[in-house]
Amino acid sequence: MTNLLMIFISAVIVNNYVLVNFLGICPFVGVSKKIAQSLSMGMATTFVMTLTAAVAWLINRYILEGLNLQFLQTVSFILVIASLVQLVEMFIKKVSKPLYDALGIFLPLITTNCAILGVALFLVLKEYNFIESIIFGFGAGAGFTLAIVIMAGIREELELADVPEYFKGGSITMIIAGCLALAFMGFSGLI
Amino acid sequence: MTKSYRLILVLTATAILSGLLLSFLNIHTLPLIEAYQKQVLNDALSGVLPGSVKIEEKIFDNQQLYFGYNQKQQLQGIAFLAEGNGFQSKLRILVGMDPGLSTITKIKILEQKETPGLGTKIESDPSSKTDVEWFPNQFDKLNAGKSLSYVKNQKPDKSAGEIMAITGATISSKAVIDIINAALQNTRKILSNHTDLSIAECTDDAVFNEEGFDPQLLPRGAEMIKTDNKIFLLNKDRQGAVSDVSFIASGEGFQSTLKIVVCMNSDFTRIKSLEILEQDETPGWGTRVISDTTRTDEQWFLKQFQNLNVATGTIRVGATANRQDGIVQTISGATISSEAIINILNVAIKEYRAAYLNRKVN
Amino acid sequence: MATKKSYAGEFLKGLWDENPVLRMQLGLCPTLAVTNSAINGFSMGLAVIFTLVMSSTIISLARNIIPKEVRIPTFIIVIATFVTIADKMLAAYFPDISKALGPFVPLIVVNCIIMGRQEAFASKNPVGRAIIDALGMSIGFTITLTILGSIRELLGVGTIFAVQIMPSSFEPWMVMVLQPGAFLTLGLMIGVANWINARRTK
Amino acid sequence: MIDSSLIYAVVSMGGLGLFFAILITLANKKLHVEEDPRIELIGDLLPGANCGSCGYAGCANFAENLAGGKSQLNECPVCGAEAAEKIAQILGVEVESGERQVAVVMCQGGDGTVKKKAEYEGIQSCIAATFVSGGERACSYGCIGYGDCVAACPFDAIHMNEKRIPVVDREKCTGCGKCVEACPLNVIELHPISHHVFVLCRNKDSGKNARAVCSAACIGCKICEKAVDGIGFNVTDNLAVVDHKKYTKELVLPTEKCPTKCIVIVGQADEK
Repeated sequence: MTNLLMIFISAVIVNNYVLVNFLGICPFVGVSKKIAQSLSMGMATTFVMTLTAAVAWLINRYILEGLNLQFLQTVSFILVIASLVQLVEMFIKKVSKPLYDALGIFLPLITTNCAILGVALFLVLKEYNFIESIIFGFGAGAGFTLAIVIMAGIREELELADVPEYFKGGSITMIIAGCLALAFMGFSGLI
Repeated sequence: MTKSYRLILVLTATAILSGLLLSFLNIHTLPLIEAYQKQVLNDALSGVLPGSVKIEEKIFDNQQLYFGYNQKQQLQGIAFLAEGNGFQSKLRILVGMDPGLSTITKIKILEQKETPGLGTKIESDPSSKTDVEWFPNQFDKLNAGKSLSYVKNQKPDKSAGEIMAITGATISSKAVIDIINAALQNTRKILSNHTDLSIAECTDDAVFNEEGFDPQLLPRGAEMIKTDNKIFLLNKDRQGAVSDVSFIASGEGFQSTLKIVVCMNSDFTRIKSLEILEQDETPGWGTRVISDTTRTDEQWFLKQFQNLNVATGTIRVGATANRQDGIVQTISGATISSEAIINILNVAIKEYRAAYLNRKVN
Repeated sequence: MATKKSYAGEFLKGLWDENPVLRMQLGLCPTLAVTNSAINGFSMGLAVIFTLVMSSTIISLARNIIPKEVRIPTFIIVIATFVTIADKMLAAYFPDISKALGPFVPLIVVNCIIMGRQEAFASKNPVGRAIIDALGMSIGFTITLTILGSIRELLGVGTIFAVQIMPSSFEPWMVMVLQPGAFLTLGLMIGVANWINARRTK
Repeated sequence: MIDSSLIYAVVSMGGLGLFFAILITLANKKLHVEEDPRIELIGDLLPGANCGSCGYAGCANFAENLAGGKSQLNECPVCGAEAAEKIAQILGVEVESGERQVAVVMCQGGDGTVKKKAEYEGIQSCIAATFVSGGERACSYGCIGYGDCVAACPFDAIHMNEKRIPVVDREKCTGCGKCVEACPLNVIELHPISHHVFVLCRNKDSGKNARAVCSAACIGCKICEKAVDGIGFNVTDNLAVVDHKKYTKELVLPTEKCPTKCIVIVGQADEK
């Protein structure tokens, strides 16, 4: 139990996906203009990450390790992630329009989010078991959500600030992310 | 409908082609990658086990141990991998030690991703003008009799197993020490559980001949002394301390004279290993003392003596063997040969112990 | 295409006007993660050049065969295949670089530059243009990464490509080679690029 | 060993590919949802990298917003000029049918015209000033004057004049509505480009109070209403508003008759 908690805290804070591991930066910069939107993005990412963690673990255990095909890791993971996300998106779109508007629209954006493949590759690297993998996937998603919502909060306030013209947009976002990363460095060594 | 077929066909074909291509690639690159990894490990091993020309890898309880031998097949050192968490990354450290596991020969940090510029100094410190590898080099010839520890702002005492922590990276420094301490403890445990390993510490029987020892074949670091007309071969560790003492015990067996090389620890309380140099016992029966073909482990009889506690003074015979109490089992069908060996040992150990412990130390 | 650009124009746009990192802000993850030294940035750039050019070629050739519905899975398999090739080749022939880049080589798969160029360009243009475009984009990426890596290495360690530049009295700014340094430097670089661009157009 | 790994690789990759291809094909048939066909057309032209730089949830979502007229093409930093042109064409068909809209600043109360109630030295932004009792200008309906609309304009079509009142360049303005959103007091409105006559004031206070704070305020005197016989000008809540449906060029312009000169002709009659 403590082990699972450790994995979770490590994924959320200590090894925060965005600010420490530099994964999922593109949506972090892109979809962090409004808190509500970034929260939806974070939730959709968390969903896909958890799903990916489960599926990637199964594939790795029963296909790749079983048949000694570790070299197909990247290809098979990404194939499954891309297809699965596409299917889930189609499904949500058909079944529930409100849910699609809230979460579904973010799904295609997530396929090419390196944080997702990162989860799959990291859980193999760290040799987690099935439960640990799912907790890790969920924690990584939660960490992503945390980072992107903090960023969106800052950027909403930033609307009022007098930012030099050329530094508006991506530039100032990066600089703020640098400050956030500096803060998150304080967590390193916690676990 | 044709469109659906095309859809399925394209995706499947792409996947198959990809699998095929990557398989070929894998077949081509895998040996290269493995060779490189082996190369890295070998380089590190010869770094931490200087003087070894042959390194054997053995796995015990999932722990890999590396035994380094010189040209004469004598054990020069033992290396093991120490793994654990550093400040923010996993550390893998290869630790080379003397055969007695009392002194660290050298360490090599194989893997670390600590804070650049601070924690990375455990591997190399580019800011140092004199020695960029001052931190790992501190472990050279470090006494590991006690647990390692670190000091700050004062000169570390090598003989007490102290090293200087890195300023600004105390946690990384401490992690290195903790990881090595834990792995060392584990390795010692493994070696004492697998007593067949400790045979390696003792001098190989190739050194012994009819007269006793052949001075030409003495291993490095070994010393031959003669006191009270008894010849001893002393193996020393790198600190010069005697790590084991070997001598030849001889006496009458069932129908022949037995010569046994006995290797003991330096205070004569424990037998490290036995080698039968000469015997001519009843074939099939008495010869079971060296090779019992009725058992899967043909050497079981002699192995009982490895790590046998003889502090009480005598080896006794019992129904069940017990190393701690100095009890061994005899071989059924070769009871007399077995008991002869035990008697020879009891007499020899007593004599040699007295001679050795009362020797004049110059 | 409304107006066909010359091949040179197709190539040059990747270097500045549509520079993936500075202007379009794509492919930021590897940009930030591996640029703690100039050589790492440069090597990552080379891996991206290889992957992008190869996958653009294949996808441009196969652009009329791939049905729209499965285009993302198909593209991504092609990309992943080449990334794995690059990864294994690095591990086999340049193990030191492979070690430094760590798990970020497989992550080139999801580098949005590559997927983006496939969707936006290679799947709609003939092979020649696709290759030129891929070359321009990935070289632009490589140059940016190398510059970013050099700045961080210079300020963080005092060297560029492991050659000592700063005087020995220089106290390295440790933070530059850490995560915050990556964000800060890239943020400032984007700002400066905006400024240069604004001056050029004026 | 080598052979078997080759076969396993091909079989497992092929199997995965086949499995998902069939699923996607099925899903494509069963789960198809009808959409505005332009969304797909635009989606094809967008980069499709789903990078999120536009601030929308991926290219498809951005295309949907574009088609719905909720967003602007220039929000996508990745989109090349060529693709942009094409998308503009697709969207353009729709826009042409309506009339081009341009922004109009409904206030003339610049420095010297409107009274100052205080010195304001806070953040130079209208929205910030609204939190600090509305900046330094005494009129609580009119322009605050810190140019949030100028900053918001993606087309460089709006600028501050010397009296710190924004002026719209009707040539450049695309009617995107960014400035309308940016203005905390809704001083800017979108109007068809053919509309030229406006009452440039939003002050609903009584004539006396309005005149007390601004010399260019509408005082609700109804002179304009009388001048055109009530066709085209309506005064409600002490504020005159042009009714563009009824107002035609043939009618006499009451601009000259307005005591505070707040009825203004904006732009040229031959504009398109």
